[in-house]
Amino acid sequence: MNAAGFPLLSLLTFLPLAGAVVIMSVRGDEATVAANARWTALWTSLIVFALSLILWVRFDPSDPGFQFVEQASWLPQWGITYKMGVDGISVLFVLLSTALTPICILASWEAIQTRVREFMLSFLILETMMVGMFCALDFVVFYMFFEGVLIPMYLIIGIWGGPRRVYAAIKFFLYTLAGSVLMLLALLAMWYAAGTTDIPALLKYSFPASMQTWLFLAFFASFAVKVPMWPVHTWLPDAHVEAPTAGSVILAGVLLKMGAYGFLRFSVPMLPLASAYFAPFIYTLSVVAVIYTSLVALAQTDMKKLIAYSSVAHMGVVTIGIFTINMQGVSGALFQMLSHGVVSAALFLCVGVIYDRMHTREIARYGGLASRMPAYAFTFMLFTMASVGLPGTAGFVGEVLVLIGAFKVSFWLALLGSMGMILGAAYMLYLYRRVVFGRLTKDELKSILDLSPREIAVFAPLIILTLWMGIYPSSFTSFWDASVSAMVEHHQAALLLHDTVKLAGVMK
Amino acid sequence: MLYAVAVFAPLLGSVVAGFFGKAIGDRAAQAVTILCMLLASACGVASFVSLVYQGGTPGVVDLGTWVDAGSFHVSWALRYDTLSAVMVAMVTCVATLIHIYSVGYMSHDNSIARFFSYLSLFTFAMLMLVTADNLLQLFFGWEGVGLASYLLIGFWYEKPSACAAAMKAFIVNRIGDLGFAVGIALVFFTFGSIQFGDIFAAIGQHSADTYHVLGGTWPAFEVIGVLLFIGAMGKSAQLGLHVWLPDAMEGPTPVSALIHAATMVTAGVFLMARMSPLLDHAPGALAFVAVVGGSTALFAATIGCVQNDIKRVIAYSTCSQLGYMFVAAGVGAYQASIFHLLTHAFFKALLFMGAGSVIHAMSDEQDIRKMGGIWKKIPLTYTVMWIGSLALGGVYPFAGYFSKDAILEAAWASDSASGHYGFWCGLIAAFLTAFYSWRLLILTFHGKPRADHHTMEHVHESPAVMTVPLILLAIGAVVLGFLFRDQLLGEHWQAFWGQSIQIAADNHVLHAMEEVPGWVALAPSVLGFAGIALAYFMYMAVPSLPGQLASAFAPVYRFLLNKWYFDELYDAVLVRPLMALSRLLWQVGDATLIDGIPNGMASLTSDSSAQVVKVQTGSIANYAFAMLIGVVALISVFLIFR
Amino acid sequence: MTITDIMGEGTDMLAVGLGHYLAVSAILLVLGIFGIFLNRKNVIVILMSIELMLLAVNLNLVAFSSALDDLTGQVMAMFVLTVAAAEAAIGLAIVVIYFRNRGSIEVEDVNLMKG
Amino acid sequence: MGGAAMTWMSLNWTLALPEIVLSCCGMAILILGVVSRGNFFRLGCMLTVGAFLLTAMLVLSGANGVGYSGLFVTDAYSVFVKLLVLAAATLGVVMSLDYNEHENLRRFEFPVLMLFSTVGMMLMASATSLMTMYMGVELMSLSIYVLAAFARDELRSSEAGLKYFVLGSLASGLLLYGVSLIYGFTGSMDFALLAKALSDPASASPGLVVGIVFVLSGLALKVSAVPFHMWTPDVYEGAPTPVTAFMASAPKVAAMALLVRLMASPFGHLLAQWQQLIVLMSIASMLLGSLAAIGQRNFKRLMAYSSIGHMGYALIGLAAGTQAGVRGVLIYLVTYVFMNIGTFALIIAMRRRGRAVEGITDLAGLGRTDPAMALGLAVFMFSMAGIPPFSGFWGKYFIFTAAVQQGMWALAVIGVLTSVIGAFYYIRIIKVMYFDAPDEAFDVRPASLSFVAGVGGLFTTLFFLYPAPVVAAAEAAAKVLFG
Amino acid sequence: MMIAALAFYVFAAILIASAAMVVSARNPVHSVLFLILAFFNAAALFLLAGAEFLAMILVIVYVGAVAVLFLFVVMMLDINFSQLREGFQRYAPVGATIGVVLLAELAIVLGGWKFAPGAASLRFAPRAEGVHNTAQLGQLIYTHYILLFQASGLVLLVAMIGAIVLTLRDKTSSRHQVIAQQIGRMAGDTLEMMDVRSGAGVRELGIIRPKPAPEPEVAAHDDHGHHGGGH
Repeated sequence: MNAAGFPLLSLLTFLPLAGAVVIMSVRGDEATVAANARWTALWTSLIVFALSLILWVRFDPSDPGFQFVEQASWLPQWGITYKMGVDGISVLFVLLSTALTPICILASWEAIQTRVREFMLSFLILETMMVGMFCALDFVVFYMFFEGVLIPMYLIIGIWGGPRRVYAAIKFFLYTLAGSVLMLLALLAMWYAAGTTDIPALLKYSFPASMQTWLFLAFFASFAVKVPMWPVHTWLPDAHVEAPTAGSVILAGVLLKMGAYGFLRFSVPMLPLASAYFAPFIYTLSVVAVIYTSLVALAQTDMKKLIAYSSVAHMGVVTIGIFTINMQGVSGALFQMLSHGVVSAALFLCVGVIYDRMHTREIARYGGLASRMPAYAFTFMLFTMASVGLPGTAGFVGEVLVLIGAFKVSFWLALLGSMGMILGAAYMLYLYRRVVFGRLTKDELKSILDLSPREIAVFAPLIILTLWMGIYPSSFTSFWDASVSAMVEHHQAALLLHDTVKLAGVMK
Repeated sequence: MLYAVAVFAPLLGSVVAGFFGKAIGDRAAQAVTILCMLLASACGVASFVSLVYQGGTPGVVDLGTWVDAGSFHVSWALRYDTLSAVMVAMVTCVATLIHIYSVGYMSHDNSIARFFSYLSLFTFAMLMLVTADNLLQLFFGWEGVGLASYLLIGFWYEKPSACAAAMKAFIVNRIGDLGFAVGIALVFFTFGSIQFGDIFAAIGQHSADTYHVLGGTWPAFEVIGVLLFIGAMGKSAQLGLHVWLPDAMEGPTPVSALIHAATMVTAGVFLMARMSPLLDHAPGALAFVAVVGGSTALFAATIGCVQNDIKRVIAYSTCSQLGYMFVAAGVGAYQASIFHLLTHAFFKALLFMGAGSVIHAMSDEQDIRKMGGIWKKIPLTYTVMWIGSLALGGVYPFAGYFSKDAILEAAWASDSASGHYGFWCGLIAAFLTAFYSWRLLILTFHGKPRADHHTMEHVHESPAVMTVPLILLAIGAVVLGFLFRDQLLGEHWQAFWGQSIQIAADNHVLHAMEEVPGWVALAPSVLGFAGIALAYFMYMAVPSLPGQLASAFAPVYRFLLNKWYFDELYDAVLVRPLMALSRLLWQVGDATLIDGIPNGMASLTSDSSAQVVKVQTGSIANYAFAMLIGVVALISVFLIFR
Repeated sequence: MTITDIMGEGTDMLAVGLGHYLAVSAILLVLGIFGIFLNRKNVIVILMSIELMLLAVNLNLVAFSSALDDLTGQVMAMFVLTVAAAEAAIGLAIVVIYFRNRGSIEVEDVNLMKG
Repeated sequence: MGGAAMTWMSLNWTLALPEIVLSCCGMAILILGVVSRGNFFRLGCMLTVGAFLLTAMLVLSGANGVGYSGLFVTDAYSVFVKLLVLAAATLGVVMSLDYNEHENLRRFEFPVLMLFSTVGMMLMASATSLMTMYMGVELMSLSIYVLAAFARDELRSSEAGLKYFVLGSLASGLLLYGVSLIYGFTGSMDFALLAKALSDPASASPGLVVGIVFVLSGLALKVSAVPFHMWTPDVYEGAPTPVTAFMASAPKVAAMALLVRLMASPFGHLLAQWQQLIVLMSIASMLLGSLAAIGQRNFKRLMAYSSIGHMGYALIGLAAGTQAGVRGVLIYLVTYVFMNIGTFALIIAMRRRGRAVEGITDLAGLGRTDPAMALGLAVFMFSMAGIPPFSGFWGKYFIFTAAVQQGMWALAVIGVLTSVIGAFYYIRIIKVMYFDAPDEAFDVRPASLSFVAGVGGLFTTLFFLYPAPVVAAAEAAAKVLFG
Repeated sequence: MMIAALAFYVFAAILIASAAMVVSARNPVHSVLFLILAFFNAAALFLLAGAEFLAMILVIVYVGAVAVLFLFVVMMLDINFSQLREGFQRYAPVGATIGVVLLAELAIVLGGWKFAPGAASLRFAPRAEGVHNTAQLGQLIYTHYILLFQASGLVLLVAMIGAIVLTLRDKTSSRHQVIAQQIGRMAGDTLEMMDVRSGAGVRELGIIRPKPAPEPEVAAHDDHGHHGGGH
């Protein structure tokens, strides 16, 4: 059947649901239910993570195609099948999702005290949706998971969020929905044109040029919101700020990647002409995103909001990378996605650590934490530096690859797109300085405690990952090298073909 | 291999001290890091010796793949050639001494392990920088030293000024780094590789390449050169991007010695030397380098003349000396710049650590106006400060004399406008250097004690753990120039440098500098003595003169005292507008305009909802009427559009 | 058989042309509709207006039936009559209970629910 | 076709066996109710459910064909619609069990009227003549008028009945007028003959098309498409909730199915003529459905606007005028019925200290006080908003497919955008349930409601697992109209 | 022919005039009476068109039953008809516009009426020669249209049920005796036996007021309780 010998991807996708069912079936008083929910969720997600490691081991990086493919009849007469599979582009995101989920669950161990069962339930469902989305090889399946994410996330923000959670949750929901419904139309149009919703088949299908433009715009509406690109980014700071820590983590860690993944999976390979046509437009928006949101981040007084804006800036780099459509750019974008998944997630966790203690995210309420919380200061510093893109950390590789990819397109794109290097350093260090450095003068901070063993357990894997990705990134890039180069070649070929046809038309 | 040990031993020390410092205690942490450093310096010197004097073969130590994306391959690899080996030896030696010095200097601090961890981390990063086999790894080290510098400047994180200085250092450096990074991209774009070996091998093929930017077509090498130099400007605190360096003196003094004098700030110079095969084909970029270098040398020297903080004076002097090095690089005399780099590392570290000793003695007082009259109490420090100043001032036979003279000669010999500009700047700067050096010496050690009684009582010589490194450095400051001048710059420079510095066929600077007119060779010394004399006259003979001058030329004095108002300028032109812009973008751009659209749509929707609902009056007649209108409308639509 | 044949055949039945019937019916329909939405008096008049509309329909059906010489229209009209009677019964029943609850059957009073 | 030649068997009367059996059951229940002593309501409901199930079996097992001299047809389409109608009606009756007990509406006529109304709907589903159509519509509507006013001592209920009655009658007047015009133009009321007569679109006279417009208006009221929707919110709000549930589901299905058959089959060749009208109605319905619902406080009223919106979506499929479109409509109706019925079951369950409450704010904190109910409602709301994997998404999916295939981009885009606006009020309910501070808990939910909500919920949730049968059936049904 | 035409015009004119009066009469009773008049005239028009049976039915069913029912209800409800015409004036202009537009459209449409080319062949029940209108209708209804005939029976049944269920009231508005309840009443339900110490007051015993008697259960009937809703 596939490299794992059993339907691994389906198992990864739906095992969390099984955990959810277990959690739902527990009866008893609140404490029992809560404890049970926590442990069940943790174990479920850990098992899923362990299983997902099979992907890591058994994935064949030299094969640019889809692996672990599994297929089941669903709506056979109408060209819709349940089809799962991963290629180099998606496999690591599956792992990212499965890795971040237990971390999130662990991070909310104590932070979430109300309605624990529902929380864990939402998280496991969310995991299902995320994993499923990255594995889906059928457009309809993809869309189901893509949209399905909204449900648990809406609840997570809305129930366990901060004071403006309702606004944030609804904004998040409607923004993303508005984008993705247009994608649904594009999906339908593709289905109609190509007669199938099978992604590998669609990847081979070449859509007429005029249609590509519209399809691209529809996709763009969806993915740009999800990424989020400037100027449709404003849902993100709100959602991040109001979401509980784990929500922010998963939002930054995985959900933002869904948009970029969509670009990579659909827009670029399926609509090569439109991608090439719209690339300058995307560059512009991305560059604006990088500079604009970095500046906005600089002015923030709320930690989470600052990091949220930094996410927008970082994702701007990702979109630049994707639309350079060359090996380095795309590779860099993928890497940046992964690293941002780890680093920004960790940063949100860092905020969560002190938020759990002080229940405020106001930067001004902190200061001088370094003296009371050295381990925390170190952790925060590490991730700050990773976010800034210090070589040796995860953040660097992606940025430099995108820079190189972008340079192939234009000097200015490279230069302006890398402005984040400076501005990022400015806002992150400014944040760090205000929170961690300085003299500890505030009374309420005097008794603040350093990281607990549980929190260390949460951070340790992220620290390791951050350094690992920074020092030996090829262990990650090797996964997608073949896929990306196939994609880039396919793209070039499509453009060439189009030019030839056009030329031939002119000749006639 | 020894070489790799030299590079990674400090990392080991850093990790041990950093993560287990608390567990093993400060003493052990110090011991571990110093042992590691000793090991590193032993290995470093050994590999230098074996390469240069024992006929070892240069090579590359491959450690593994780093980044790999399509044709973009980057490895972790240590380049083993003379340039690297020299630097490794110098860095490990100086760093070891500074580690040892720090044991004394930081003995009263309460996070010693952290400090040593940072120092070792810095050393590691610097070693990675100098041993890099490709631009990206160089960038790794480059940023690594930046990080360590940030951490060390902000070591006393409770001081707001320290935090600000740390941030400033990092961010200003980042501006340069952006240029560097883009330069790397252009190198890759041009050569298809950023491996030094590949680049240098392909110089000939690509020397005619051009690149379109800024509305013009330029030789690619020139663009690369300028971009890389922008990076170097940041790290080496050249004019414009120098603003972080004086502020960086907020860090503990050993940090200033190690990072902001001996090693990190010279990374830019190293980069120029490293890229010499390419830069030598980019005359325009080189001219730019020379001009900026010359300007910085002069500019920083002028400021140094009026500063009152002992470390700041030395910092500006560093800035100025770096300018010299760039002048050398800018005229194609990379060897001279590296030579000055080496000598400078020793005498500047010496000066800083001497200053540290003074500060230590003066109970953490840094203002030279509050010193004076202590030379007898701390004779050893006094002596080494003299040696350092002599070297800095370029007095024969101290190290600085050889290297500075070589630079000025090369600048003159280059026979280019930029070279001559560098020469004249350097010449004036040499005068100023001598002046402020002796101003510092005199104000610090001579005259009447201006510190309060209490402080004066406590003035004492530093412990041996601090003085021994001073002495060792002082020896270096004395003998290095003498020892190495011929090897590095003489006829047989190629025997020494091997392939690590390659110059274009038409670059005859090293040869020409031997044949400059006599006055050129003599002028620096003469001016140096003139400067010393002036300092003596102003601060020793007629101590009231400086005050009178300052009030007579108040604008000039304030201009210099306020460092040419660079900070204020940046604050007004960049920082404030940017902060204002960022608030504007946030409050107006995001919160009002961009969010205004969805929020406006939301309220539009709910408004229209309210309007729509109004139709629903509850009256049957109205409902029926609406239906009828519907029918009529549909019929009309049909009749009209059929 | 052509339409004119039918028409011709129908003319002996139809004293005047089909058009006349249709016109009367249309006027009746419009009057009925007017009665529904212009009348603000009481609901029963609305019911009567509806009867008028149905009458218009029946007139139409009969006229067409006659013109086409086809009985389907008349059959339909019969069903319409039946249903109209049933409607009237139910309508009046509803009006009665409404009156019981509200104490009025003024059209404008029927507006408890709106918005 | 002389009467003399006519034999009993040539009518193919067995085709209408389900209707006949159901009517007989209805009359039997009526008689039993009249003669029984004591309260027959509960038993009557049970018997009605039994009758529905029996009828459903008959529908399933019946043969296909045209009978009653072309007035009546049994085909895949009618079977599909009838089963759906019966399912909705069954659930509707079950829902009323408890509600009527509580609200003192326990009269056996209630299920009987539902039953006869269902007979009317089945007639509509099988109608192949304008006459059958009319009789079906009237049988259905008259019963519902009475049902809407069933809580006769409540002003709201009687007002609902009155409004529905008046506007419904007006609509049937318009419908009839249209029928008369069509008859006048073609000389026939038979769908098949009409189709033949109208096979050349050019021949259609203005009179005919105006007739179609009138008929369309009449049916549009039944499906509450804008601008014939005005009664919907008031009647939904006023009618007893099980009646609201019933008339929000079954009659909508029947009327929509009838509309589709009418438009696609006899007037199929005139697509170009009526397409615009349907498009306009569809857009208006979607817009109004999503906009007007935003400010609502009463849940039933909100559901009214919601159903207007949903019918707007269903009309997209009709507007496409293709087999895929009809398939989409049918699938949409299936998903709509189940989520709608389920929602209403839970609305009925909103009862606090014995009194029914209907305000949206009454749901506050339901997620804590009654997680199961909140979960159910959340599922329905997400489904109605069209969020996958719930069935509502699939309905929209197949609808938009049809529109896209026909290149009706504007319609499709407006459709998806209004669905976003619509999503706002659906998720607002979820917000109230989950994000707001809990209100007093509702009374214990009777099993009957849990059952109905459970059926709706399971269908809505699990539809995605195996949609093939429904889709295939809808495809087959749609094919009838185009095959 | 002339007479027939004349008759048509007369009847039509009266029909329209009385229809107008139905709508506009101040007194609803007058409306009903005008409705009856309209029915009569319509019946006459039916006759002119050759639909004798329908004409008779119209008179019998409509005039005889429906209109009288209207009259009955109008009188029963005793509606005051003082305030009139407010809405009329308010809505008349726009209403008239719409009405005129509709009429104009109908005029356009009906004015140029033509039949479908194949209309003749599509006729389902062409008039048979020599068979009486009523007989032929009967033949049709009991054969081809049996289904609809039965359906119309159901419609009438529904109407009947509806009318009954809505308006029929048991005389239960007053409380009535349920003997079984009276007999089944137990002493313990309403009486509580307590030991009373001598000299103890009511308050001391914890009795503030007597236990409320359980609501007498009223036999199930339709209009008890829950009046007015109060939503």
